Amino acid sequence: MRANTDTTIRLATGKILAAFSVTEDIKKIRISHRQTAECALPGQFINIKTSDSLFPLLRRPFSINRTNPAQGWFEILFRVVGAGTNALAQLKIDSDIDFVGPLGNSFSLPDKSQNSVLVAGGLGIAPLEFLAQKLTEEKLSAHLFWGNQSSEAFSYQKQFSRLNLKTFFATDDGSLGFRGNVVTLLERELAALKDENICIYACGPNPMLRALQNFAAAKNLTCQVSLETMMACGFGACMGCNVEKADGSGYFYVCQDGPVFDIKEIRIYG
Amino acid sequence: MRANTDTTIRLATGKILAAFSVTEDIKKIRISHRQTAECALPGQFINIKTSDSLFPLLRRPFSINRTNPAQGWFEILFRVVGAGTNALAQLKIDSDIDFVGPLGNSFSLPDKSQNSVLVAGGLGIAPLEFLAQKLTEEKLSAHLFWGNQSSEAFSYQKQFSRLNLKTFFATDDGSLGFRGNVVTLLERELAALKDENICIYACGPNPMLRALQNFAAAKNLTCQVSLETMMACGFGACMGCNVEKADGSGYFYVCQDGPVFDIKEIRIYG
Amino acid sequence: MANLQVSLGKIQFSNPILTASGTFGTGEEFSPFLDLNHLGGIVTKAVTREPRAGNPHPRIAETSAGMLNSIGLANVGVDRFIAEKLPFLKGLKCRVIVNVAGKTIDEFAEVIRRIESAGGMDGYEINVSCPNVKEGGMAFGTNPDVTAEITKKARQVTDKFLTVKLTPNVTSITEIAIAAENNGADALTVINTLVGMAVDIRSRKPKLATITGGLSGPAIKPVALAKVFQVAGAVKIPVIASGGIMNVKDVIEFLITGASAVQIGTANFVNPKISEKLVDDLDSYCEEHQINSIEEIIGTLKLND
Amino acid sequence: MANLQVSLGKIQFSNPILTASGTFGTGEEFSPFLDLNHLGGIVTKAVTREPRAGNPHPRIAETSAGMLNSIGLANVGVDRFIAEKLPFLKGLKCRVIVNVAGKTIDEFAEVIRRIESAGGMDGYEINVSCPNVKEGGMAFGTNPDVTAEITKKARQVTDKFLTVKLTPNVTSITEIAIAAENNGADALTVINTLVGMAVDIRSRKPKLATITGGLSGPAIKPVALAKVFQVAGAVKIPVIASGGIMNVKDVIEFLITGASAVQIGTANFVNPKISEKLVDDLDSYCEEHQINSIEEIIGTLKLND
Ligand SMILES: Cc1cc2nc3c(=O)[nH]c(=O)nc-3n(C[C@H](O)[C@H](O)[C@H](O)COP(=O)(O)OP(=O)(O)OC[C@H]3O[C@@H](n4cnc5c(N)ncnc54)[C@H](O)[C@@H]3O)c2cc1C
Ligand SMILES: Cc1cc2nc3c(=O)[nH]c(=O)nc-3n(C[C@H](O)[C@H](O)[C@H](O)COP(=O)(O)OP(=O)(O)OC[C@H]3O[C@@H](n4cnc5c(N)ncnc54)[C@H](O)[C@@H]3O)c2cc1C
Ligand SMILES: Cc1cc2nc3c(=O)[nH]c(=O)nc-3n(C[C@H](O)[C@H](O)[C@H](O)COP(=O)(O)O)c2cc1C
Ligand SMILES: Cc1cc2nc3c(=O)[nH]c(=O)nc-3n(C[C@H](O)[C@H](O)[C@H](O)COP(=O)(O)O)c2cc1C
Ligand code: FES
Ligand code: FES
Repeated sequence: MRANTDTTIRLATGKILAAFSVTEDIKKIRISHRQTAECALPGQFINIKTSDSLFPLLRRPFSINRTNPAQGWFEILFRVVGAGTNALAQLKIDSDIDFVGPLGNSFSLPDKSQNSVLVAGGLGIAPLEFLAQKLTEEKLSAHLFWGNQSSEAFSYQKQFSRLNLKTFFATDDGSLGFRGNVVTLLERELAALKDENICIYACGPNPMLRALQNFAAAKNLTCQVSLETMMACGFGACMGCNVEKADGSGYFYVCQDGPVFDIKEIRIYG
Repeated sequence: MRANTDTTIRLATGKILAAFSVTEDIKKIRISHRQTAECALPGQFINIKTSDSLFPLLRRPFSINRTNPAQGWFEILFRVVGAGTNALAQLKIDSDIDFVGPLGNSFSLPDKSQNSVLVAGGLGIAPLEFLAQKLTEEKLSAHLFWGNQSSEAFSYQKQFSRLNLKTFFATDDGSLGFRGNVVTLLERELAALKDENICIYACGPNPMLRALQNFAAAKNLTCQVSLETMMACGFGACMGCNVEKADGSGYFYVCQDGPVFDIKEIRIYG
Repeated sequence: MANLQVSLGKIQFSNPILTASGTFGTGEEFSPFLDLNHLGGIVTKAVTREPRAGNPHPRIAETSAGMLNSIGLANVGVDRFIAEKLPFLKGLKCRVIVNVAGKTIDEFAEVIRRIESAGGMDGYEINVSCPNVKEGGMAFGTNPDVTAEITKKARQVTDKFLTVKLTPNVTSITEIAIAAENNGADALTVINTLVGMAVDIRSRKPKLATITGGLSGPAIKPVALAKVFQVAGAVKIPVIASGGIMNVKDVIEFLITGASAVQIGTANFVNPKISEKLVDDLDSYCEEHQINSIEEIIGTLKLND
Repeated sequence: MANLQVSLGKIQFSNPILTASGTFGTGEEFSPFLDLNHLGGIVTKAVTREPRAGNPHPRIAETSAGMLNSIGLANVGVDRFIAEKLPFLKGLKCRVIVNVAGKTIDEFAEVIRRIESAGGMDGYEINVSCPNVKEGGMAFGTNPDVTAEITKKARQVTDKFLTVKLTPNVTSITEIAIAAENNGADALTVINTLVGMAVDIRSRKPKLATITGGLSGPAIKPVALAKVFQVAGAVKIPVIASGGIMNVKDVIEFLITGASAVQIGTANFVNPKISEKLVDDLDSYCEEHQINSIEEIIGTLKLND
């Protein structure tokens, strides 16, 4: 993974330029903040104070989903699940948004000879879309495998038209694309790709990541994965975001050593 | 004091019909709820859940300031001082408002021979305006003495034009009306009234009420006073709203035995 | 309809939702808001031998996600309780537990004895955990020997259901729990309030006349859960949970952790209908999660992967 | 500019705003956000003799107005602390207090001794109150004799400022406080976290791998205030307050109640600039209220009318 070279983490105030509903419970917010838009790297995240009140108390981390450095904004994509995301969804256009960032390391881009394969589960698409944006800017193409519980979230696919992506979809119920989980789909299609020099980038729920870990190990594929854990600070002070090292020698801290890890180096929890 | 004869306390949901700013930090909210508008009595209050969140946790009590039974609404008047009133001030027109009420006893109206004198300190005007409305409906006139720290709140006086009131103002800095406290003003004007058969109704901060208690005792005047204390439940369950009985024999509970008391029967705290 | 009935040894409740002492009056105060008979049970405000006026004003203050109180066991005394409240309580179909307090070790049994002679109620909750009185209260509940003796004397005057309400303000709550269990308690109520304080910085005075008081509400839920976990692991008798329960998720958390029933306290002030609503919400939760009997989930905390 | 300086016996702080151990790393982590030298002092994350990896994942959970943690004293050990962190800390102009923990009674003094041989820091905070380790930690801090012995041994290896950090999870905090005072503590830090727990009802697992953890944040402020009040009334040495401090009003509340300085903990995660902001806010507060020296308000709680 690429270490964060731009060390300027900031406590910043952005402005909400726009808010979109992707589905009933998936939202996108566009935040104006030039420095973040300019220096954020794919895989990095910001830690947002979603409400002025004590409820919820802690910040909530969100991946940077897309940037527009020229216009000085970036976007986050999230699902409304609890107090923090509910508060976020209620923020009005033009209101201020208080965040710390950009935080964490970032995906290492492939070298020109490598074929990028992006594997997303649900909202795991969030950081991978930013990666796809960078790849497109670098004139690199990539394959995206995206799994979801139902076809609902795929109304989102028009967003991909601006990206240099070949897309493969999977749904649990088969309502769109392959019926089954996205790692099975990847397994099937990868044979067709007939290309061993691939580099996998993944983000999604842990069961998916575990399946991917097994698959990558079996096929000896390199795979970078972006992890989620509970976080308090987001910048290495609280020691709350630990994940176990694969060799059992201790812990990584997701906010600082990650969120992007080589899938071989970590133990993935239930 | 009149005991509450209408025993129907309700957990009710009203709708906010309108919101006004009297001054920068004094607000008025009009709430649509027919039963409350019809049965509430002057001196009674409602206990509002000002926010869906845990902050603030407890309800906040507010006097009923004015009712319009024909149109099925009532109003509350409040100063933005803390978490609860801040949340109230942010409620939008048409949103629901969750309250318990009407609560507490009410002012006993004067008999026809009596002269009503209303004495308000600051936002103590809230329940007294409702009383003045009732007196006006009963074709009774009254004197209102209203004290404030500065003249700011007196922009409110146009509200009194619909009421059968003779008004006397006092401000601490003399910027409007009498310079000094409202009880001193009352003392001075009462001589002019040359009428011993008066009935005082008061609401305001405790120092004012203590001064009034001394004055009423010295002149042997009857005085009904509406008290404020911290409250949790508002309907006699938590025992949190106690005030000491004047004879030292125990406590009254403001939400149930009051908020209106004969000023002779209570000890007024610092 | 799922089966919400819970059995706590010698007593059964139609559902695990009870109301906490001191937050529900004698139930009558809540009649305008809900049907008391839908609840699993009511625990009354503390009853003492003599009438008590309680502590001076101010008695309550709000804190972050919590409240402080220093009511000080204000109540009309056992004789007036029997004369004025018992008839109403006897007419109820839900369980009624009387919360009992005292200044002396003997007073607890004496209060229970008098209520028993008047026909008795479904059970008694021994309050050795009130932080707001100088004599008795928490001073008793922090001492295992005193807790043991009070429990034993209470046990001598009644065969009814007896739960001892424990204070969290101790180094070892399990030690006190075991003392109560060994001396005849049928259940333990865990927890009473935490000792807390607030200061008004303008006047530089404590916000409570008694300086410190009892902290309740969602702020203390994590402490209550930890104590329920510890006590449920240390005794064989059932545990009744109290502390910060606001919604059905909280109820489930406590049941999973090992409580057989829960008490709703501060939440009654926030929403006077909440206890009845929680019975309905619990039923819906069971339906949604295919739980046939609520007892299936009690103590099902998973400790290993 | 008001005079914000506070004197805690043998040590002075330019202002009463310190940061709490475990919530501020070694300060360096906060350099992007504020000027560390504006603070009264920094208390480092706990240092132990051996390196410690800390507890398994998950280690944190959010609760109402609070959070639970079970970090478990993860740290690089005293030798790497000396090699890697001491040079940076020595360069700071604010006070630096090292929080020290250990599995055995002797370990505390040993850690201090090694740091002292490396030149030492301004002072040490003895952490006998961590609820998240099996050996040592809170088990020490709930026992007055053990607290006494650890304090005495630490006193033997340093003349520097020594504060003992107390746990609220005891029946009598004053007993432990007095044991520390009598054995050479220069000050007491009140309080460490409360034992708490949370359950994920979907998985029926505890939200922390260690089941219970330490509760911090605004939820515990009332408990911290009560403990500061009790301890300040029982000892002659100064008290440093910790627990739920989020804003300048909270700081004033604790100073009025008897604390000579305060520590900012969980609030650093919510707003990484908060500690420096509180120094400014405190200054403004003093100006507004015509307070010339912040020491004027320490312990000014009014108890009678
Ligand atoms: C580095 C990093 C990057 C992240 N990026 C994103 C992102 O781009 N978009 C995004 O939506 N989220 C992202 N998350 C997760 C996001 O922070 C959580 O969704 C958010 O904290 C939920 O907060 P809440 O207050 O709404 O829910 P909480 O009140 O904290 O939780 C409510 C309920 O939702 C459950 N829950 C919590 N998180 C999730 C989840 N991720 N999925 C499903 N259920 C959950 C909890 O167990 C709980 O039962 C990221 C997390 C990390 C660590
Ligand atoms: C029966 C009754 C009727 C009431 N009627 C009204 C009414 O009609 N209009 C109205 O504005 N208020 C009324 N109050 C008071 C009202 O409930 C409080 O103003 C309100 O609770 C403040 O809530 P808050 O959450 O905004 O402030 P809090 O966060 O509770 O308090 C913030 C700060 O304001 C201070 N404070 C609290 N109350 C007052 C106050 N009344 N004046 C000045 N400072 C205060 C507190 O000490 C604290 O420092 C009534 C109270 C009672 C008991
Ligand atoms: C205002 C008030 C009065 C209380 N009175 C009593 C009492 O008389 N007896 C008792 O055992 N507990 C009493 N308690 C404690 C509650 O029964 C309950 O155990 C505690 O509040 C924690 O639960 P909660 O967080 O749900 O409120 C009282 C609590 C409050 C808030
Ligand atoms: C994540 C975290 C880690 C902590 N680590 C330590 C520690 O290593 N040593 C210690 O003495 N206290 C530790 N504490 C306790 C804090 O220093 C502080 O006393 C406590 O959190 C209460 O203050 P607060 O409510 O302001 O956070 C830790 C607290 C948190 C939240
Ligand atoms: S979130 Fe605090 S160290 Fe990672
Ligand atoms: S506010 Fe609860 S009894 Fe009066």
